[in-house]
Amino acid sequence: MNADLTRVKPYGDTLDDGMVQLSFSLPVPAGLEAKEAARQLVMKMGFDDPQVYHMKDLGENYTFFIVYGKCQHTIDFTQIRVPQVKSQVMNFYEINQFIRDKIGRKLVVIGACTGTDAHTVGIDAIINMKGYNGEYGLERYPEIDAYNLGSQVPNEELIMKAVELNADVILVSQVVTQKGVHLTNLTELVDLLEVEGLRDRFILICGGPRISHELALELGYDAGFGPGSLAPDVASYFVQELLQREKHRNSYYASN
Amino acid sequence: MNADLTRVKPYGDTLDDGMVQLSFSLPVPAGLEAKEAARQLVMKMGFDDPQVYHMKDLGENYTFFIVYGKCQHTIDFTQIRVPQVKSQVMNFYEINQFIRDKIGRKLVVIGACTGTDAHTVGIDAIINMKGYNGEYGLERYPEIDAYNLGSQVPNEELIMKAVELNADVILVSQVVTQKGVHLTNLTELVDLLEVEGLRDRFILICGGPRISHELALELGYDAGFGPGSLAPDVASYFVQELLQREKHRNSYYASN
Amino acid sequence: MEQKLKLDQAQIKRARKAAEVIAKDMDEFIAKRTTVAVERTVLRLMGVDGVDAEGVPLPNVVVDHLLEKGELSQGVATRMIGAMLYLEQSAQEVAERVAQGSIDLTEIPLVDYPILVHTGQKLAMEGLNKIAANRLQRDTMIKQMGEGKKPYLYVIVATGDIYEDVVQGKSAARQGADIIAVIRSTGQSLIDYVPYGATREGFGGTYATQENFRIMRQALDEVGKEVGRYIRLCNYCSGLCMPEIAAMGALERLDVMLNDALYGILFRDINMQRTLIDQAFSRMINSYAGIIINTGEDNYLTTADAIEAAHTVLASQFINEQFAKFAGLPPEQMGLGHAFEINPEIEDGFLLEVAQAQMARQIFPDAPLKYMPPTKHMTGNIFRGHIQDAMFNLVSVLTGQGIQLLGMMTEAMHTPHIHDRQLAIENAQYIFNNARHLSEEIYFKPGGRIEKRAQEVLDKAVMMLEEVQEIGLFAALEKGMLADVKRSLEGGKGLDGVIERTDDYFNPFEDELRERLKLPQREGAAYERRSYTS
Amino acid sequence: MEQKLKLDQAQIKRARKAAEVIAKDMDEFIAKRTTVAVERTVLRLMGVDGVDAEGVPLPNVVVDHLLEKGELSQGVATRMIGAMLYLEQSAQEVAERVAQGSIDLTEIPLVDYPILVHTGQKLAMEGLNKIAANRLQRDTMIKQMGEGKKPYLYVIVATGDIYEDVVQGKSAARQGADIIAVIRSTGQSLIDYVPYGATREGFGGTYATQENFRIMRQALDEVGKEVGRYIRLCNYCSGLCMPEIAAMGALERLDVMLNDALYGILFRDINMQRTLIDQAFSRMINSYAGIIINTGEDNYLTTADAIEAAHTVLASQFINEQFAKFAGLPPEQMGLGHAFEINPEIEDGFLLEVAQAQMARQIFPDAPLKYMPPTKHMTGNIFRGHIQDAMFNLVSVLTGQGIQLLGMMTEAMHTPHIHDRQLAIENAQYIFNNARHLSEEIYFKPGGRIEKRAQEVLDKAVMMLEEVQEIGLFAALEKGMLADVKRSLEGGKGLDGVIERTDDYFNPFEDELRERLKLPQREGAAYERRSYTS
Ligand code: B12
Ligand code: B12
Ligand SMILES: Cc1ncc(COP(=O)(O)O)c(C=O)c1O
Ligand SMILES: Cc1ncc(COP(=O)(O)O)c(C=O)c1O
Repeated sequence: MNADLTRVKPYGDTLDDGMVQLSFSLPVPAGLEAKEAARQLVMKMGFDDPQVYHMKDLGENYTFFIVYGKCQHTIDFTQIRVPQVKSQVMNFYEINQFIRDKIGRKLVVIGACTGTDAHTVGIDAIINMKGYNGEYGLERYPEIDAYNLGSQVPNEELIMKAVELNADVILVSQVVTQKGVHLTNLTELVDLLEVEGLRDRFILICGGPRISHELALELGYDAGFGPGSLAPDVASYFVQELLQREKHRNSYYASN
Repeated sequence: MNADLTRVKPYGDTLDDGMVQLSFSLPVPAGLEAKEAARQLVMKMGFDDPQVYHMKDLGENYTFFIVYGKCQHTIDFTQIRVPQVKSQVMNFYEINQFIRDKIGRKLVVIGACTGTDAHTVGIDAIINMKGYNGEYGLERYPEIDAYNLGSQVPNEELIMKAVELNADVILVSQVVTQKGVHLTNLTELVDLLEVEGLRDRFILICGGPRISHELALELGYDAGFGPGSLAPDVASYFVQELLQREKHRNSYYASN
Repeated sequence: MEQKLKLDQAQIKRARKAAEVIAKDMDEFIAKRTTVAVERTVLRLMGVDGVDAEGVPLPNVVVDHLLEKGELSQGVATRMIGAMLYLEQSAQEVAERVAQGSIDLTEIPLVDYPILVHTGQKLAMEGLNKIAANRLQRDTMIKQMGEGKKPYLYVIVATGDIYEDVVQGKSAARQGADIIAVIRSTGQSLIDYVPYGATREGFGGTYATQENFRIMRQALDEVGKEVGRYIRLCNYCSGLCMPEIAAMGALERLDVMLNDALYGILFRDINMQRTLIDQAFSRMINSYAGIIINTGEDNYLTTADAIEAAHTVLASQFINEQFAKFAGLPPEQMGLGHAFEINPEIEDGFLLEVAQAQMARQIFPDAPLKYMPPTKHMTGNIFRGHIQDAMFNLVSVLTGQGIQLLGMMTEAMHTPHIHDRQLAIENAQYIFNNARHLSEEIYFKPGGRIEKRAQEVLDKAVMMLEEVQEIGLFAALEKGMLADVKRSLEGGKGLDGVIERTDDYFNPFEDELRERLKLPQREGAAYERRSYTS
Repeated sequence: MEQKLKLDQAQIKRARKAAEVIAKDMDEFIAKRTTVAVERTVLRLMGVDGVDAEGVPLPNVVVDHLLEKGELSQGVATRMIGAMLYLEQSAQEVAERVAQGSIDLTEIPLVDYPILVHTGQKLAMEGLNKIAANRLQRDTMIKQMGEGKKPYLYVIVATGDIYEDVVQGKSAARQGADIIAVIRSTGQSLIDYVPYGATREGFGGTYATQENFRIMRQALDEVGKEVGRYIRLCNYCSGLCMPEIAAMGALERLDVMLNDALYGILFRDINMQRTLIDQAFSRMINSYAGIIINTGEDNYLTTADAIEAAHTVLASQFINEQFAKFAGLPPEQMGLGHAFEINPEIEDGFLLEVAQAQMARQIFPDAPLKYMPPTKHMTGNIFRGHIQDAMFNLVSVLTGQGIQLLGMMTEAMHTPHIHDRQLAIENAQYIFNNARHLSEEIYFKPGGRIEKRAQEVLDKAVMMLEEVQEIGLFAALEKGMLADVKRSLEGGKGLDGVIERTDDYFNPFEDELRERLKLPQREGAAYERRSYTS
């Protein structure tokens, strides 16, 4: 029963049966033709033997379907590489010790939920004293000065504050993603920073339920954190990254 | 908000957004790579922006996923044609009248759930007195002699009985479909009839939750009936078909 | 109403008393002030609508015009009526001229007080009669068409595009929804004007505009006729434009309106003075329009823990109830909120949910409680989510809630897809029907876990309310006693829109509303003076 | 046990009394007969296993050999032991020689009666000691590893391929399943032999073979150790090989076995004499092995309506209970079946389900009731199906059922996919935990819909049982009183395998089992005679 990892297929109850469940609506009136349309659509996706098990008239010429089919595509699992934040995760004590030992000054971190987004629970989980899931937030770290600007903060205001406080790290949270509004907001922040020549002054980190490290890199951030992230994950990353940058800067100055 | 019916796409909350929900398992251990594999697989199916919302370790190196994505395929709904049983559906009284008027003798119908399949509720719904969903079964029709052989009837036995009773119509039910066993059973019956040169003696009809008229035709049946079928649907078809055949036969004899 | 849980009636009285004192203190504060939003509402009720060349709504243009000149504290009606009489033009025409910059209201001579009041009264009557007509029409339609059984099935549409919303709303109505709520775009509650016209772009929701209200109202009337059930329309008036949106809703025959006394302060950082003044006027409008308000206690539980913070929900229900009374709102229009937000992993969590819901039912027997679904503990696992929603529906039918805001299995992902809603409705219909009379068949064990829990939540709410009573609501908000959020009296958005009334402040709509709602007139109000003078 | 519903105790007694008479009549009939399956079981318990050159199982070869010669009515043990002593070979070796055709058992001289009995007794002790050892091992393992809370989570695997089943079974155990049942391929119950070896092809299930039992047992022991919970294994012994499969299960330490007194007759058209004889012997084995039996009352409701036919389920539970008693099975091993099969569209259907489940709980207080999920009213709508299953789970925890056969949302489509099972387990875990003590918190209204319904079902069951008692079970089956299915005494499959015992019939395993189970010996049985003679 061992799968060939170079040709992985979905599994229902028999290796390589390809079984997948789908559900979707089509903007067509319910009926035999609608059912057939659903079937043909699923075939186009690369499924064999699609079975339309449920059809429900939603009115207004829309129809909902539940379909099962056998997916014929395969994935070479051995070739999959996922970009991951490259840093060793430390705990609360280790992080503070690291800052004391290797950086030698308090770090300034500023965070906000930007744009019109008012979902603060995520950014609060990372920054506020109380933290999340039993892990303290950054406010609790003696070697970190953390500022949480809260919700619905315009990008301009965030940058102003970051400059004013001479922040080392900027944390941005985006939760609402309808019509890609998070992408727009996050991109705008990077653009503004670049226009003002400030991009390199900060470690720029974003997070939210629909953020991955990979996406963050694409958008021009230094790192991204998704669901379930905790303060130590984030802090471990930025203290190590900061050390790296300071070393680099020093050697640059030394060599010039 | 009117969809272009030549290019129909799934619909979530915005025309042509393509939104589809999928769930499936992969034979790989849970983790970031598994999630990425699920994402890539859904991309191969022709989806944009797949989001893996749920991953659950099933143990034994299997992982379950719930994914949403935006399907990029379209269907030309205007071109869809579904083969349908071509007959006018009559009611109990009309059917009996039809037999009396146009055929002039009682019809003999024999039915069974074949092979090792023991699901009789479907065939009972069509044949037994009591019927289904408020519609009497064929046993109740004064102009029809209906015989229900019950469950787990070997194909050979069904043919024997049909010949013995000089049946006009054979009804076969198949409910269990695991590993395509219904296809095997149904095909075997047609083959046996053909080998014995009996295929043309009967109107051959199959039915079951996973049977469509289209599939039935493919398998060499005269008609197929799926979920929700009632006795009048089936009887309307076979009385009209029988008349057709008798006319044809008569004109054939007449012209020879 | 059967008392299925033995609750200490004396405690209930204490809580209600404390909440009454809290609201009364505030009502005195409110009586002396107005806001830009209240004044814009006056203009809207006079018929002012539309935008200027830059797209600024005319009510804003006029109110800002007076605000700049420091002439708003008498009430916009004073200057507006003066101009209308002087120019012999309608309020709309006057507003348009202000927008064009062709007149300055402060330069037009004021009219005599009796004439001002008389004209104001006439305008108020006209405006309110329109609302009364809508109310009558609703009643007639319900009588003719019928309506759904309680709990009403309430679903949201939130595509961002009003025309897409229409499709989704009609589809939901056909499937069995009784109330369609159009969620607003993120951020709308913080803008100090109401956008204009039909809108097709929003994030997480669709802008609340009068035209959007009209479009959706018409669509739901259409589908309602087809399905033979009056379909209620809901929107949100919380935010910086609370009374304006209430007025727009009343004019377009909305049926339900989100309208909480504290929500804006706690969850949108709107200045507390501003929100409290605005809510009073908006609730009078809703009251008169026969609109059911929904309060937002569910929001406490999106940040706080549902078990620990259960009493804050109850305390807030008591406060909202009293604020509603001061605005003339009868219990039948008080959709007090609460929510099914206990972590599904908690052993016996279901029992605690039953306790909370049954307790609320008994304490507010005549209110059509608005019950909110699980949201916080919904995850990407839609299958588990769907059964969490089923348990929520079961608690509702077991405890007789009034308005069931249907949970969607995709809560953790997106605003509902068209079939998410259908599945949610099907879920509720199945549970409500299959367990229809369960509540009549079941007793709770006296002194058992459920009863004890309800009593405990009540006791804590009493303690909290008495503390708030002692220090006053403003101080309580400053201390962060509600929702763990600290707000300052002078902080938050919209304080610059709060204006102290002068002695000759005139708001004919307020006076007429208080008259019609049988509320006492404000001290020094024109109607009150008139009653002395005439 | 709290009596939450007031049920008429006199009616319960009447029902039980009638069922006892029904079963007693049958037991007398059974005492005088044996079947090919019983005799093959004797051989298996003596250690005969394997197949001949054509793949026919050796127990069949030997029994058919004697049957052909008309020499089976003394019991296969008589001839077998004769040959073993004469040839000085094991039962297996003798069987192999029969298969090769190198001996004819009827030609080997019989041994003296005392020696026959003595040897038989020795063989029976050896065979049964193995079973006892398995039982001990189970008890030890449970003590060491622990086990799940009740209701046990019972799931099926049914891929057709035993190796695939192993994957699915282990995965389910990790997710929280307590019992794994391997469903058989369609049609197996109608074949008059047990297939041999590991099998990888089946339809709608996997063949029950001793090797398959062993493979799965080992897999579940492995995973059980890892998850720290003893995982029970279940299979099906209904059908033409009922006692044989029971014996195989006892030898491979299965823990649960489907074993109904009437199922084969009603739902598989097996001859009634055959099934009733077979069930008696198989239940003695299950009883001694400490195996919980599951009865199949749920099947009534897959064809009949769950509301109208509710009393037939109860009546059948009473009959199954009495047949179990006659086989020495204690209540703790009686997994009496019933099912949640009411149409979900019925108003207050949930109340009727509660009534049925609570009634069963009170009438059979010590039996680990096996509660079957909705199947008939499951459709292609997996989302609705998932919440039907949740309501089913809720009824179970509310009424304290013992074994919860988990419903799968894909019931209307396919035997479970690996994640269907995970979602089903998650469903049950959520509901059981979240409403763990609901039952302690809730009373049913005296004289209310629930109580009335339970009483009504009970009354109807009493009427039915007394009618069956009057005419006898055979006649009742002939009249179609159960499940609306008419069966004739001489019809159905397997009658030719029923043999009347001669006076000197000898079945050492039956005698030894009756001894150990403290059942009275059959009249004229070797053990009985011995007690007279020695
Ligand atoms: C709570 C909540 C609210 C509360 C917010 C209260 C508050 N103070 O935050 C209230 C009730 C006010 C609210 C309002 C609205 N909400 Co809301 N809300 C939710 C809900 C239920 C939970 C979100 C949450 O708190 N998650 C818990 C936190 C801890 O998780 P998280 O945010 O993912 O954070 C973690 C990681 O992502 C990461 N992280 C997050 N940010 C960052 C930042 C950095 C730098 C780092 C390193 C890490 C990090 O670390 C965190 C801890 O592990 C979700 C539904 C759901 N179940 O998810 C909807 C949801 C997010 N809301 C939604 C919407 C649309 C709204 C509204 C617009 C309308 C509505 N439907 O109610 C309004 C308006 C809000 C606005 N203007 O933005 C949608 C968004 C749809 C979409 N995908 O676009 C959702 C998904 C609900 C839905 N299905 O409609 N909401
Ligand atoms: C009832 C039932 C049983 C009963 C059957 C009782 C009986 N006398 O029929 C019992 C309990 C005995 C049973 C046993 C088994 N069942 Co079963 N059973 C079902 C169940 C719950 C309902 C089927 C049913 O009665 N449907 C109602 C009838 C009216 O619908 P229908 O058959 O589709 O018939 C309609 C049409 O299709 C059409 N039609 C049907 N036949 C014909 C023929 C003609 C000629 C025409 C014109 C029309 C027609 O008209 C009918 C009326 O509209 C389904 C699950 C489900 N919810 O669907 C599983 C199901 C069919 N069973 C299944 C299985 C595997 C089994 C078992 C093998 C093991 C098990 N899981 O229990 C055993 C062995 C049975 C065997 N040897 O075949 C699977 C099949 C999987 C697959 N796709 O292969 C299902 C889907 C359950 C599952 N998920 O595992 N089962
Ligand atoms: C009382 C109340 N008003 C308004 C809203 C809507 O929020 P927004 O201000 O973002 O439109 C909510 C949301 O839950 C609410 O509970
Ligand atoms: C008691 C009992 N035995 C056996 C079975 C299995 O059926 P089969 O005989 O097809 O293996 C069932 C199925 O539900 C049952 O209830």
